Amino acid sequence: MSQVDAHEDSGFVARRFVLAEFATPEALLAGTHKVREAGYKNLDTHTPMPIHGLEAALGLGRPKIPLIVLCGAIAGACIAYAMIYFCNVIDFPINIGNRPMHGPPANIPITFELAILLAGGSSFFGFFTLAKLPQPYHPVFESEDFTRCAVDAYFLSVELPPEGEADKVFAEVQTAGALSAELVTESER
Amino acid sequence: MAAPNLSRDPLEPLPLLEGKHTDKTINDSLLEHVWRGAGKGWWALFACALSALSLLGIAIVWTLYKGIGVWGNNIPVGWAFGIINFVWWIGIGHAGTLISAILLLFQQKWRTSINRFAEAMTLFAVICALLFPLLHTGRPWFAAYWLMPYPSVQRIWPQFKSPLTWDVFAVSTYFTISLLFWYLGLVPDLAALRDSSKSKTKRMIYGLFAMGWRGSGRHWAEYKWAYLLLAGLSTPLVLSVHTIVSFDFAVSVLPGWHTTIFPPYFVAGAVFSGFAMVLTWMLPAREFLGLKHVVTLKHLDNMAKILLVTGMMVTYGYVMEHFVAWYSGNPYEYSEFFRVRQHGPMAPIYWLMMFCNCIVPQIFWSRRARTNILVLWFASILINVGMWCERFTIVITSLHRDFIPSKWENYSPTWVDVSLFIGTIGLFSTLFLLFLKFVPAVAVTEIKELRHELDHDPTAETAGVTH
Amino acid sequence: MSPLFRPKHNTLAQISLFVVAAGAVGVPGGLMLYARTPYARGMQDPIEQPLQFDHRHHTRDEGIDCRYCHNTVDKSPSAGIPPTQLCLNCHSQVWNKSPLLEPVRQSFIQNKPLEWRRVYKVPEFVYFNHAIHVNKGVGCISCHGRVDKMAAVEKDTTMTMGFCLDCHRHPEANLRPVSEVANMDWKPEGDPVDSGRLLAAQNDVHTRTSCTTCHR
Amino acid sequence: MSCDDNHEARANDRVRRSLPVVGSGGAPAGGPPATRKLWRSIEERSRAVTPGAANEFPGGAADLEGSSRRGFLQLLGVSTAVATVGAACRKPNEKIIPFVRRPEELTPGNPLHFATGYALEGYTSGLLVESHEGHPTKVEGNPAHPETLGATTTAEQALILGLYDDDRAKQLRRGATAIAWPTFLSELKARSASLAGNGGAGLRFLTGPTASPLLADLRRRILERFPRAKFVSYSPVAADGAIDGAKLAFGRPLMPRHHLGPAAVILSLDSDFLNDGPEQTRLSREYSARREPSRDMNRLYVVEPAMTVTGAMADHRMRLRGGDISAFAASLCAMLSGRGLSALGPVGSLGHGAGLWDSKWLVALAADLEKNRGRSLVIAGRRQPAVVHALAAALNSALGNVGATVEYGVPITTDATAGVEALRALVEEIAGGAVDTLVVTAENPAYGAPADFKLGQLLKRVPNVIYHSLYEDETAQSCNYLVPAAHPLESWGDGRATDGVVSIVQPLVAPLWGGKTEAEVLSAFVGDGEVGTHALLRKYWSGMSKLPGNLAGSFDGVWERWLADGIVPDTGASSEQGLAINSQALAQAAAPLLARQAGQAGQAGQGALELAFAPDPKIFDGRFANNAWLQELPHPIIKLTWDNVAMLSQATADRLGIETGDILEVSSRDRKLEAPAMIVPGHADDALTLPLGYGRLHTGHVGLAVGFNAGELRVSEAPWFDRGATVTNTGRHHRLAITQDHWTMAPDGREIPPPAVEAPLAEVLSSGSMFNEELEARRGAQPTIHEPVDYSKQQYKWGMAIDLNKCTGCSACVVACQSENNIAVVGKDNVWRGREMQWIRIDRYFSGPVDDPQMINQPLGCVQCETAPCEYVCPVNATVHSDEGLNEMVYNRCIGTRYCSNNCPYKVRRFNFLDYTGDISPARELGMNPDVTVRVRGVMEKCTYCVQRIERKRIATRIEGRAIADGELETACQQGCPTQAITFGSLNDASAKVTKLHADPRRYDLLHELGTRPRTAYLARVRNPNPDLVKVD
Repeated sequence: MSQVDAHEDSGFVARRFVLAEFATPEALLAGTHKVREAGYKNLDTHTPMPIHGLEAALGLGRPKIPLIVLCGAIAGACIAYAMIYFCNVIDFPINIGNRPMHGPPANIPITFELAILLAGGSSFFGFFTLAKLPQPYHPVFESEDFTRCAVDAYFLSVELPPEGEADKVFAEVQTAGALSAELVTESER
Repeated sequence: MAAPNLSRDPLEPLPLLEGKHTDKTINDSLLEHVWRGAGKGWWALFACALSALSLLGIAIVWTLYKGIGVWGNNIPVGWAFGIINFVWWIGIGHAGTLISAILLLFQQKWRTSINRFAEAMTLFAVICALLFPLLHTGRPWFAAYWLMPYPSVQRIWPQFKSPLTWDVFAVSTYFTISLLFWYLGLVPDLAALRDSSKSKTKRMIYGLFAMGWRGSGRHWAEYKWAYLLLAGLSTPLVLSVHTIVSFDFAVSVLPGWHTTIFPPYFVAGAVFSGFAMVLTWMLPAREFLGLKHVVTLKHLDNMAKILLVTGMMVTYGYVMEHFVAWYSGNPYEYSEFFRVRQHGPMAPIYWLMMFCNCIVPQIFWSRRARTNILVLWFASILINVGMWCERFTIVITSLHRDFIPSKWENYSPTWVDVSLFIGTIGLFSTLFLLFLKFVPAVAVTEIKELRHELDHDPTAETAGVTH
Repeated sequence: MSPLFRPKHNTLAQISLFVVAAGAVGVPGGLMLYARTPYARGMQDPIEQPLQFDHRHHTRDEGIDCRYCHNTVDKSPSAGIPPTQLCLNCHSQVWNKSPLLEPVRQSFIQNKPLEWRRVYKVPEFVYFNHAIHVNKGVGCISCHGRVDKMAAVEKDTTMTMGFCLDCHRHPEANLRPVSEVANMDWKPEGDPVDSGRLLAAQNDVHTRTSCTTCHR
Repeated sequence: MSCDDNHEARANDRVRRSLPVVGSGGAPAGGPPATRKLWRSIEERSRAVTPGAANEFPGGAADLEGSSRRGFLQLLGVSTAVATVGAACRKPNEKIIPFVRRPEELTPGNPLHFATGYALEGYTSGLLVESHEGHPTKVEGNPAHPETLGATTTAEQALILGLYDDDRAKQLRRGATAIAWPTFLSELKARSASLAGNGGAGLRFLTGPTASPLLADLRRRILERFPRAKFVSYSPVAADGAIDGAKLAFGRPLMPRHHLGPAAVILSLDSDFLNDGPEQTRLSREYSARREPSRDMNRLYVVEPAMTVTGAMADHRMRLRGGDISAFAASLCAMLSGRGLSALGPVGSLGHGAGLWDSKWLVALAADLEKNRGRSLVIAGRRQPAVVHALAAALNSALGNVGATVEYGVPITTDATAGVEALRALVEEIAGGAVDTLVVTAENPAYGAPADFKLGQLLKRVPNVIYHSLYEDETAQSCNYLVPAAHPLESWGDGRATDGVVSIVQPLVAPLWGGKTEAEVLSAFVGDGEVGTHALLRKYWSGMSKLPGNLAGSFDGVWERWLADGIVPDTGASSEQGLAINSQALAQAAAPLLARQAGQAGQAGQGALELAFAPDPKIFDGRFANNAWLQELPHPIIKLTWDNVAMLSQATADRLGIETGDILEVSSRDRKLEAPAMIVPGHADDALTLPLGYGRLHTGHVGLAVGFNAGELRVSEAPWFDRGATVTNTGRHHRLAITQDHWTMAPDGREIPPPAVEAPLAEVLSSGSMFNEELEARRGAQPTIHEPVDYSKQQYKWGMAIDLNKCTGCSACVVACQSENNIAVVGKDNVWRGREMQWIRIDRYFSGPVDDPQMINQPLGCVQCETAPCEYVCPVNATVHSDEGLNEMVYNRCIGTRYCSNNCPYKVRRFNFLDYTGDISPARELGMNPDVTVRVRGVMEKCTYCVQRIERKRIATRIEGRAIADGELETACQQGCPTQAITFGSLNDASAKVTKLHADPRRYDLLHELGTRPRTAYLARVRNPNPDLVKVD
């Protein structure tokens, strides 16, 4: 805890997490439910693969990505068509082998492609923005065991409130079926 | 190689995953080939690939220095190897997207073992393809930016009625989306690599690319959607891209090009050649990277079936082309299909195409053929050849004999043409070997997921077979 | 074993992301802006001539018409650079001892032309024709600016295709009576566009924007 | 200001070179300076020369001009910085170089036109040359000249390239040592002094045939000083037969002049009168003028060994070996005298050789000729021996054609003949060592003379050979003095056309490399070497007792008018009246000649071949071998470039097991030659046609070692046709750069509407005929979902009409276009690959049996489709439509995807696959048309109806406040066309010729079924077969 005090002097409040490991995805799922019912907020899980039902267990709302992507698609289509129309009809209309200045069929491909491009882009970048990635450092990385999180370990992390008691949480996760648990503390730099 | 499936009752469905596994075993077995130092074989292949790549470099420099005239093109054959290779590579790319996207939407479990592989292939194929549209222009240094709609001081814009302008948007979109899709899928595996790396530098590097992925449940929730939607977008994209490529020809007035059947027929051809190319690379990779337990005979069997189906679509395309040429009563069309292609100077290519694309796939009616590695491998190569010949027939044979006989010319490629083709194969191989060296050839995370599903859903196996 | 990265790396990551994004947008944008700057167009940059010829003096003080020296402007694509002979029409009488004019006299005696430095240049694939513009009432000033106020002549307009197109699409504002083309001080009565319309009718002006109007 | 430089130096962006000054060359101080004169339009000429008009060139103008010419030196003697394209260079780091004194008539940026002339084979045609700031850029025919009538031949069009040819001889030399002109003169003075001692016994002059009064006068003066000197004219392709023939027929040497105007029936005996000889331009015009489909349309019979331009136009063509044509002529005489043409007398009983041809044909021909007495013409070719010309003369006079379709006059060339016989004497003298000094001004005799003369070696035996030549050619190798010749466009001079009309030849530019004229060389022998041609010329003409055209006013005024008009009035030669055939004498003389021919014909039985030598339609006798435009010009019949071939018939080829491209070993009179073979439809069997002029060992880099030298088999006793040759197939193959490999319109048997339409007169005239219905379906609007753009509101709606009935395929338009539009030359390999650049392609199709086909030409440039397929596929708007419906090609916007070309159904677009213009010499750049962008590598190009001419004319007329009148604006191809097959104008002008032609019943659109709405319309060709010969099957 001395470390922590040192930080308090500099006005920096280190976030603290209890990192509990479970044996299997199913155990994790059950455990998460328990701990949440016990009234803990700021829960998160760390698994090597997506696990069906965790969204519910963590009490997450509807995902936002689909809406973002829809907006991206619509924007793409509008931009594309507007651009073509402006260039070939408004700004510099040219007689191209007797074809009409505004030929909708000829505009479909680009409109479509740009819609896809922006939709895809918003899906990709939308995700990273929502996930606040890249984020090379996160307190959970302080744990030694956490190096298995992307391999074969199933963690539940509980963020402690500033004055929260770590021990109570340890007890809680124990009863929830965790194999082991440890306290990780954010470091300042 | 054929040993395992002979020992097994042929009617028993093939498993998606050979043997019992834990996350750990999967993880280690699939990352093993990354950690294992590059063997002699790899270096040998890499050397060949690099030499071919340098050939590409020479050919490109020479083309830019002397001009497009160092190619065999002429009037009337304004497009030749450049466009053939472009269409061929783009087509090859499509299988990747198809496998990873469409099969994902159809929830084909057998997809997971091969999609990463296929996506990478898409990416590299598109890179090869991208070289040509730029190189084949007379003045690439202008083409590079005059094709972009930007407000220039000349106040002049691209001409949006031209299929080439559509191409610019289609192909660049295709490349971008494929790249994003591939990378998004790769992130969790990069984390896995980071966490199972032995050396600090490796962990640093992989960690950098993993962008601090920590498998957070909140992330997974959005991630699944982001990935699914990218897949959902890629599906129409892949169809549209080859449709637009086919417009380059279909929109023109040239007999042999001016055909409404081109879009579906090009897409089918693309998938056909793409799957063939996946097989051509997958079979050796599977052998030498120890992936047999995840890329099982079941996968090969399914892919062979797809080859059979798409092969017959392509054949149907050929039949319809000829039928319409005859039925329309257009003398130029008729002559193109029934005289020039079959008896003209380029006829051998035409007949080779017919053999490779229509006859060869028929062997896949037999399950023995479908599960025999060598047969599969040679067939896949023949199909790649056949599809290249198809593009040759479409581009060159149509061009060299059109309306007015006084300007009919023959075509013969130069060393630069050949070098460019070989060179792109070199580029493709180089990238591929690097890919195999530095990232898992199989989507580790998804295999783990698959394993869990299989463990908890005994019907999954059969579900995997049917499609 | 401590974590791979420290908290500072988060900020670092964000900054680098921002830089990449900014570059992707900024570089092309910057280039497009640069192409429109007077500097890139070589404007506002008086060009020193081998001979101290002062347009201000000749046109404003002496009131010499532009067409006295540039005397093919109304019958040829090129405005014409005056032959030395023409300079001496006057300068054999006036200032015929001035050391400033030594190069001119030498040129005539030794039959060596004066080598002027070019101020305006259109690319070799652009076919500009002075005669038709002058004969349809486009004033010198429209492209060359207030030459009568330039000690050393400088490029006054961008000379981009956009510049030409603007006028070819809407010439009114640049039209004047044919008699006034060389007049640096002429101002239209009332709204230039309205009077321009009248003049367009008078001078039978038909601007064209077909490519071959300038590119052949 | 921007434009001074653009217009003066656009074409020569990279470097500007100094042009020497016209008149300054060789003009001594105080000597009269050379003054050229602008060409004046017809109406201007009709104005009498008044003192007022003379003020156009005020007193002292001469001096001012003389000095101002020097102005060019300064104007161009400056190198400018490399002009980088566009705004790449922020500040143009360039100089502008004004004149010190600007010439009166010159407005920088506006071209000038000068009338001049060009002498080929001694006959001078009238030209009109366009000049930009002192460099000539384009040659046109002089409309005021009776022989050219405003049109040109390919050779005349190509003069520009020859002028700027960097390979020309540039250094006056003695042996290998370069010497100056004055030195040369002084050495010559000494030599001629010693020669004068014995009256010039050892002095000989070998000149080309010439009709120049000045040269004739110089010859007179030389012979006065050297009474025992001799002049010999020689040309390897001399047309002696005509004159000797007239001698046989009329007893004295006379030269025929032909008039096709009144001719309803024309028989050509191996005469390619539409594409060969000094009358070709006029005859082409006269011939085509009577091809309008009507009752009095003329009918052309051609008897010839190999297909020629004239043969291709024939209504009835018979292929016959050259040596058998005399027999044919004799049989025709017999046939006609049998039909009561008593005037032929004993000549009518010479006939034999029956069995060589279809007698039905001969009967029909005879009947047709006989029906058209006084309205027919028999015309014999330059290759035919005297006896054939004599029989032709006999036939013409018996048919009463003399005076109507043909007239005979005293030869206007100084020497009546210039053939082998003339040369033989000289050769013997040289061999006998009688010649001490030989002055050679003839065209490369060492190459052109018969092989058995071995002139090349012989010349080495002559102590002094002074050779005056444009190139360091074969002859130059064995001469100790080489005097670089001034190019015709650099020379002062005079000459006469076939009708005797005199043209003053004025230079467009002073000799680029200090060349000298023939007159200057000759004048050196009478001590006038320093005077200069211009002075000599003025002296000669002003010295004439009575000026032609007995004009009022000073000689200066008259002189200027001659220069301005390009012709000297009232100098036409009169024709002989009351000529009568001495039938008896002719018959006696002809009989043995015919017998000899028949004897030779006998040999043919043993499978021996007849060698037929022919002047090449492109490079003639080889004098144009270094002209890349002509080398790359597709041969009018076989479409071959950069080569010559041994042509033979399919049957003969099959018999000998030969295919096109095989290299043959041809042996004749124990001489051997290797030549690639080509099968040519319509070639006579058992005959081999060998074009002359190729296989050059010494010339510029362009013509060097192109093709084989047929001259190696050519011997003095048989200069044109030689029997008894044998060939063996070496089995080796030669790569031929042919631009059109296929013969027919549907090589793969496709059933398509024929691209080039033709029909017999009868069908054309009957309104309801199938032919007319077919054409009806090939014009007019096609159904479309797009409302066609309405161009009728525009001031102009440019359109073109090409009359296939008039096009002879002579290819003058192709070269004219190449010159006008700065079209690049790509070289043999690129042509072989199919990358030739000429914007106009003359499509040639054969129909009927391969051994005896008919041929049709179809010139095809961009047809300016209104719904152009090329435009909508261009991704960058580089090819778009103008407000007047032109299909514009914007070179500087093109990125070179070549998509437009792929999608062009006519395949008339050309692409700069390589940097074709990068390596052209700075001199050549001066000849570029400054009004047309020089295309760079990687850019598409094509015909734009000479839009630069349209815009210049538009601006000129808009300044004058009027519209462009019909006919006032001509495209380059139209202007060059000798038969006026091409018409251009505005389709919005109802009275315009082109509008009328678009409404012609013969009009049809090429590939009309594609709905491209082309602006170029074609008029179907009409044949006028003899009803008796029309096969009924």
